[in-house]
Amino acid sequence: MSEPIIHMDGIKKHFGNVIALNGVTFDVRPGECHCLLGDNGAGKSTFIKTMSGVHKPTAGTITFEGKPMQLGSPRDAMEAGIATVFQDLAMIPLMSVTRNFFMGREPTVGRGIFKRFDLDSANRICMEKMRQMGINLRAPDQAVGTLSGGERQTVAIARAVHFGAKVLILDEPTSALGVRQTSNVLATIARVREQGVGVVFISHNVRHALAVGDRFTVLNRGQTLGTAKRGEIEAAELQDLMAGGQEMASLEGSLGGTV
Amino acid sequence: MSEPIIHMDGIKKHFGNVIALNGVTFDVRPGECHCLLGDNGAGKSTFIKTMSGVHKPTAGTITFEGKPMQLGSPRDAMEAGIATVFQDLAMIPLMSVTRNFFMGREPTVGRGIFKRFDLDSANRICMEKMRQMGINLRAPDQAVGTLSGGERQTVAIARAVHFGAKVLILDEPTSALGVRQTSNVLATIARVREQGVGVVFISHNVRHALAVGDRFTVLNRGQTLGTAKRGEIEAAELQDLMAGGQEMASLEGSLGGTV
Amino acid sequence: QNIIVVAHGQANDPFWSVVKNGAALAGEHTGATVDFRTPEIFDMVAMSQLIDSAINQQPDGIVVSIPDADALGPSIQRAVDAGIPVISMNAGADVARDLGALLHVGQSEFDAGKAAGERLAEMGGTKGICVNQEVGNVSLDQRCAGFAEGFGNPVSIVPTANDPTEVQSKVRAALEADAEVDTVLGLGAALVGEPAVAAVQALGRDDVLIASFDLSAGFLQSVADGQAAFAIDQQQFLQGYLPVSFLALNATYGLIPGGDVPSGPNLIMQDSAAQVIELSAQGIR
Amino acid sequence: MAQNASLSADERIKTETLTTRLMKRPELGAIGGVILVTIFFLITASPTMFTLAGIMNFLTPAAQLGILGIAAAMLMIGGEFDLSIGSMVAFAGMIFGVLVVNMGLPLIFAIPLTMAFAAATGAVNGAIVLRTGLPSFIVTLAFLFILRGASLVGLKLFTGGSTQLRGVREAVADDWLTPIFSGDAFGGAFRWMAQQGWIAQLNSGAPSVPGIPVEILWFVAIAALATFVLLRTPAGNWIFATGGDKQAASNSGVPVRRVKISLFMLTALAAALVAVITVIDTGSTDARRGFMKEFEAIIAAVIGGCLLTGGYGSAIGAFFGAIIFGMVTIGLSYTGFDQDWFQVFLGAMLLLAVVFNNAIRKRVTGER
Amino acid sequence: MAQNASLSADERIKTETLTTRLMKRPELGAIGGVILVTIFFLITASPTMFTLAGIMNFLTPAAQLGILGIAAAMLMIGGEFDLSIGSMVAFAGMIFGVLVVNMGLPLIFAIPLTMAFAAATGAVNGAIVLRTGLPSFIVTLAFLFILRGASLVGLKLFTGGSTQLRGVREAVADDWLTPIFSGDAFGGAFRWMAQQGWIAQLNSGAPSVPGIPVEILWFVAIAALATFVLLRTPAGNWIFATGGDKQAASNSGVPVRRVKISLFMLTALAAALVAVITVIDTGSTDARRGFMKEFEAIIAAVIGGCLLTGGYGSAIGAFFGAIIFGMVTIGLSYTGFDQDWFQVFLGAMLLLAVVFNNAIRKRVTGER
Ligand SMILES: Nc1ncnc2c1ncn2[C@@H]1O[C@H](COP(=O)(O)OP(=O)(O)OP(=O)(O)O)[C@@H](O)[C@H]1O
Ligand SMILES: Nc1ncnc2c1ncn2[C@@H]1O[C@H](COP(=O)(O)OP(=O)(O)OP(=O)(O)O)[C@@H](O)[C@H]1O
Ligand SMILES: [Mg+2]
Ligand SMILES: [Mg+2]
Repeated sequence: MSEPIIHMDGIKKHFGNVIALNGVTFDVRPGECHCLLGDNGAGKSTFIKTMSGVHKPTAGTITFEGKPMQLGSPRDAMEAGIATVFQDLAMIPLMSVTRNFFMGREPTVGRGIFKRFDLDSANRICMEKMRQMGINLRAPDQAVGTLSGGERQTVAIARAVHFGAKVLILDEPTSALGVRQTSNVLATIARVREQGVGVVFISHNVRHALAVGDRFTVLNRGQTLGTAKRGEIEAAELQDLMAGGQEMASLEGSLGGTV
Repeated sequence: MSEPIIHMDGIKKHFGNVIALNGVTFDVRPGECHCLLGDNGAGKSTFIKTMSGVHKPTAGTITFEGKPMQLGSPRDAMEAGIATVFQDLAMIPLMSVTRNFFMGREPTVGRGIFKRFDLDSANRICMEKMRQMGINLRAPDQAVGTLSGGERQTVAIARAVHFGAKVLILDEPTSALGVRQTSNVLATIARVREQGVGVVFISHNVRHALAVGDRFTVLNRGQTLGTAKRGEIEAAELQDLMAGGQEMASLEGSLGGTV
Repeated sequence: QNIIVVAHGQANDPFWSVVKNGAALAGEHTGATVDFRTPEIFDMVAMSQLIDSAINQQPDGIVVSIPDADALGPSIQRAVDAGIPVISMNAGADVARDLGALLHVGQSEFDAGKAAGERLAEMGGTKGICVNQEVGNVSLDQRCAGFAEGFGNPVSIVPTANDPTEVQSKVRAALEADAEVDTVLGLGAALVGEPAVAAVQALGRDDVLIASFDLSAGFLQSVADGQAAFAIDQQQFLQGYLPVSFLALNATYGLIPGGDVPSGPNLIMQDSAAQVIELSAQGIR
Repeated sequence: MAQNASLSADERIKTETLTTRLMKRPELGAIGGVILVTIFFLITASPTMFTLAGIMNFLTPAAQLGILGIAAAMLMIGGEFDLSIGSMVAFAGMIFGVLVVNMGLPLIFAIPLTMAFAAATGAVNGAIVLRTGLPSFIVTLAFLFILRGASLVGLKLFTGGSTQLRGVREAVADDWLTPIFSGDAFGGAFRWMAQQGWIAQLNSGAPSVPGIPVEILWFVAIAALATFVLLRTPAGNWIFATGGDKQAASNSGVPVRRVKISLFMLTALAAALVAVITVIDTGSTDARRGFMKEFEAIIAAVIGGCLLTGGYGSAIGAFFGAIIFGMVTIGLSYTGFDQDWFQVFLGAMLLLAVVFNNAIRKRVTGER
Repeated sequence: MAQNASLSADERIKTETLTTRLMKRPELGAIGGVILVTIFFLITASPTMFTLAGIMNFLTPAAQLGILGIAAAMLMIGGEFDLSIGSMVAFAGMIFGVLVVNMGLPLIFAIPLTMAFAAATGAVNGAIVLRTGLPSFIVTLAFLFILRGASLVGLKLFTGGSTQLRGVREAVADDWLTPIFSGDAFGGAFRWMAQQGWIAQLNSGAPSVPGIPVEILWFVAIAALATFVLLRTPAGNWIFATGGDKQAASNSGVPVRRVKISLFMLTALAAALVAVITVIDTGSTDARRGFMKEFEAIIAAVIGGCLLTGGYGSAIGAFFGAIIFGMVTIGLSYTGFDQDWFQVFLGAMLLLAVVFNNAIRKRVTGER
């Protein structure tokens, strides 16, 4: 099997007196989709934030393509080739869809002091990408704050995918999406994986995870419970692990085993 | 069948030149769970916001327990007995979990000028309710802004349920929840429905909707596509309606029919 | 010896910086240490608190200006009760004795304004404006009031901010809006007098009389060149120098003059302006 | 609190020391600055600064500023600004002076009338902000100018042309309410202490400190009350919520409009109280009173840790913020530094105090 | 834009008129206020206000304020304040004066040196804000005091005791750069127009308007440039993003720190430019230059629609905001109103202009 693109070893993260991560080891290989699963508050988002340069880990090492790496800021991570869809989406509500889409990586026309933000083509690309994801926007200059929850999430996903990367991190990307948009996103994951991108996919939906995942790592209370390969593990078993081993409410039966 | 608690008739809502709702009719009866389904951007959140007093409808009438009603503010709706979990949760990030939980309806001790916010019992109740939903908080004075996505959503749900109501509106309440928390929320819906509360439940997950819904109304592009009773409609058919009738990405097969 | 001066104008006000220079020089000459303190803005409450803080330090003498006797009276009396000799300067000639001050060095702002008004009327002014860069500062308001009385003709007040460009525009506006205005009195030479001259020059009018309180080198130059009528000098250097020297002498030998010392007013006209430009540029006049 | 015991069982939290817990509270954030400034002046200033008289001397302006600062802090926590409080000090002072001197009303009528005027203006401020949806910054700025101008016009009208109204002290000298709003409290106790030789005496035999200036008592009482309201009452919760996110608060059932209007009335009332206290104390009022106090009040609140964006801060913070500001402004006159350097020092000290606060808090709480 | 055609096919949007589309732009929000104020003065003021000379007269202070206001607006959009720009005008003026008068440097060296000083101070401001995480309000407030004090000390040092440094006009009279920073542009054209009788002449035969004051040209150029940067460049996008949500912007790869530091440098540079222009124009500088300009700049930005919380606003808005402010302050001198009422009018006019702006925009865009 190929070498991991990024390898995180023994990552700890403390916020004041709160211990959010207590030694997590994780890696992603090119062309695989590695699912990060776990209960609410397990530390998944915190973990991928250390991976994308938002948080500095309290302890632990990050190795990127075989070399140790220090991520000073999300921009560093981006430049190294790590694209992330954060759970809170990292959008500016007052700004337009296009401006959010290209935030930090604006296309330009002209040269020298006449170099300017190429809004026309940016608008076009943005509308197009959104349509591909199954969202027909009214106008590219609508403020993101007035979009619906799912529309907003789609902007964030389309943005991360559009710019390409070696590692694509998706933190619960389908949580607010409709059925059509969800299947588009899952199809997109499958597509980029084919292109050799390593995907980190966080979800609470076992079915989504099983549909695209190659490996599954489960976090619980800031620690790794273990990693399984595709085919080695059953849906029910995985679901049990994700619930942190605690018993579930009685309704479960009527839900047919998988929530 | 019993009279509807709340009946919304021909609701339209325009934002400037954007037409978000274009004539939606909807009602909730006591003791039923009425699911509101639809594609991203269909207008579900906008609709329930007019129902809970956040938006004034551009046109249309609201009848509450047989009497026409004008909702001036969310507080009016609350006092009438409408409790809502908004998609954006309506939480203040800088404030503690307990303070958010009781925001607007603080328990007090003492009397006259010595009447004060009963923080001790508020903390106790809050921790207890969160535990019931499957979340073990570290401390009730943690700022909501530092909670994980699912923890935060659970606070909003627990709050709405705790204060009781005649109508409980839940806008994608399970989107960020883990499997255990989801089954708790669905069980909670079933429980309050038993108590005669009318529940409006918005979800993109057909399985969740079918698990607890009694009736299903589908919105598309600001208009009602129709209402179906439980048992009258198949999962696949419902899913098709929710996608707005548009074709889905090819991955569908591997997802086993329901996303 | 330690002498504390508490004044109501700020250290960066050109007028008061001259007072401060005077006090500092007196300190050098007599060997006393001089602390010069002012509130950051015209504020009687803050000033009374500064006097209190001076009293707490038990100096050998306090020099105060008294623009509001009611507000500062109790603090000054407390100083007197505490046995600290007090001399007032600049403002407060009428109340200094009653409050227990030994004497007063200065001129009445009202009288100075009146003298200027009388002189401008004599020179042929018929309708005037008084350009006030700090409306509500009682000493400045008194200058305008005195001017109105001495001038005898209609006077209106033009309130402005502390900004030369704005003053220039406003003076110009006032002159254009009412062509009968032929007299401009500024309450500060650098802040108002100079921009007023510039405004009149830009309008191309040579029939406008311009006078200003206090001195600045630029304004004196205009007086010397005949573009402005005169500057009103109250020799505020003396208001800083004399009280400090008096208090130092008082502390050493128990000497004190028997009466108030009038430091002005002193109108500087075209003939004498050139001589004081250099001193003004050094912060002495 | 009750649940601490059960919590320490959670392996996901480290135990923290009492100091850490205390320093985390925004109320106590500004204490570090007070300590730093005190040490600075202990070293550089004349020792008379920290005699009883000296302390009263710098606490008096701090108290007057602090009353405004605490109100401004509450309003800022609620998400708005009031730039008109400085002008309100002048305006309310003018109203009060006229009521007392020109109309000869006793304080029992004059003070409530002044307060009513102020509260009404505050309510108008608030109503305009809510009705138009404009930022309060610009609305109250308009009132900054309007009230300041109205004070000038009013004073000229009632004094026949002067911008200074005098004679308040004589007018209220015999009023039984005067001691509550002016002068020094506990005079008897202080005279007795002076006779015992516990505190210094003047030549006249009177104690060097005639008592505790009443504004200091008001200041402490208001700080305590405001802290109680903010932290221990539903209203306090509403204020934080309103400032934190207006929309979310309103969606959760907080009566946002009522909260905001009340806060605007509160700042106006605080300004009127300061006006009454200072006008009786000085016996006069003029058109410049309270000039720039709106900014100093905001400065005190911000030094004390309030966020300009609303939703975060404390009354105790503003309390210490005002003390820091008062100590620095008056304190420099106890040092030998040249007045020309005053502003440089003021700026540097403020910056130092705030940076120090911050550094301490971060270090203690382990934020990064 | 290109996609409008395809969009009108969507049944979920109503068609909107051109006016609606224009009024929606924040850039044009403040135009309503300018019109209102103009109408007010057309009715009440002496007709000389709207002669060519009169317009130049109120545009000159508006332009000086506007240069600061546009910079302040950009910084506010980026989520920060700079309260030190007023003091920076005095400080940079002092540096410039000393370089030109005391050191006799030609403008080609003196101006870049002054700018470099200012930019460095701005960078320090920004670095402290970023390093400590303190609100910029408090950090730049400290610099407000520090720079103001430093100007006083510096002036006294270099003039030997005076607070005014003069002789700048003489020192730069023959410099080839002077016409770019001072005086009136297009003098020839105006003289020619006066000869043709198109514009009024003075008694001396010179045109009543000798040209367009260069600050007005600077003002217009800066407004155009700032608008271009904000709306049409990546940097503009970064500024909006940084002010809208620092965390989200940084997570999306915007170099937040670099943006903020640059903006602090920009405001300092704007202040230095105003300092150079006014110092050459008046021929002198003093310790009170730029007093309160930081607030007026913020006022202009807010009138122009900037949000104090950042992330929203426009340079054109600040442009019109400065014009409104300039017209109102100067315009009242053209009216017959008793000038005691000045501040009342100023406040009322500001409020009216902003309310009017807002009402128009809401009405046109159909917001509720
Ligand atoms: N800045 C912070 N300060 C204090 N505690 C924090 C902070 N950020 C996160 N936490 C805590 O760390 C824990 C892990 O949070 P995280 O967001 O990583 O969970 P998650 O696994 O993403 O959960 P979810 O599935 O609900 O999104 C949570 O209990 C949260 O309360
Ligand atoms: N304030 C607003 N201004 C302009 N358009 C708005 C506003 N609020 C909502 N919209 C638009 O109205 C449409 C309906 O939005 P709504 O939030 O109701 O969708 P939704 O059905 O809840 O979608 P989702 O499932 O993604 O949450 C969206 O296309 C959105 O862009
Ligand atoms: Mg998460
Ligand atoms: Mg929604």
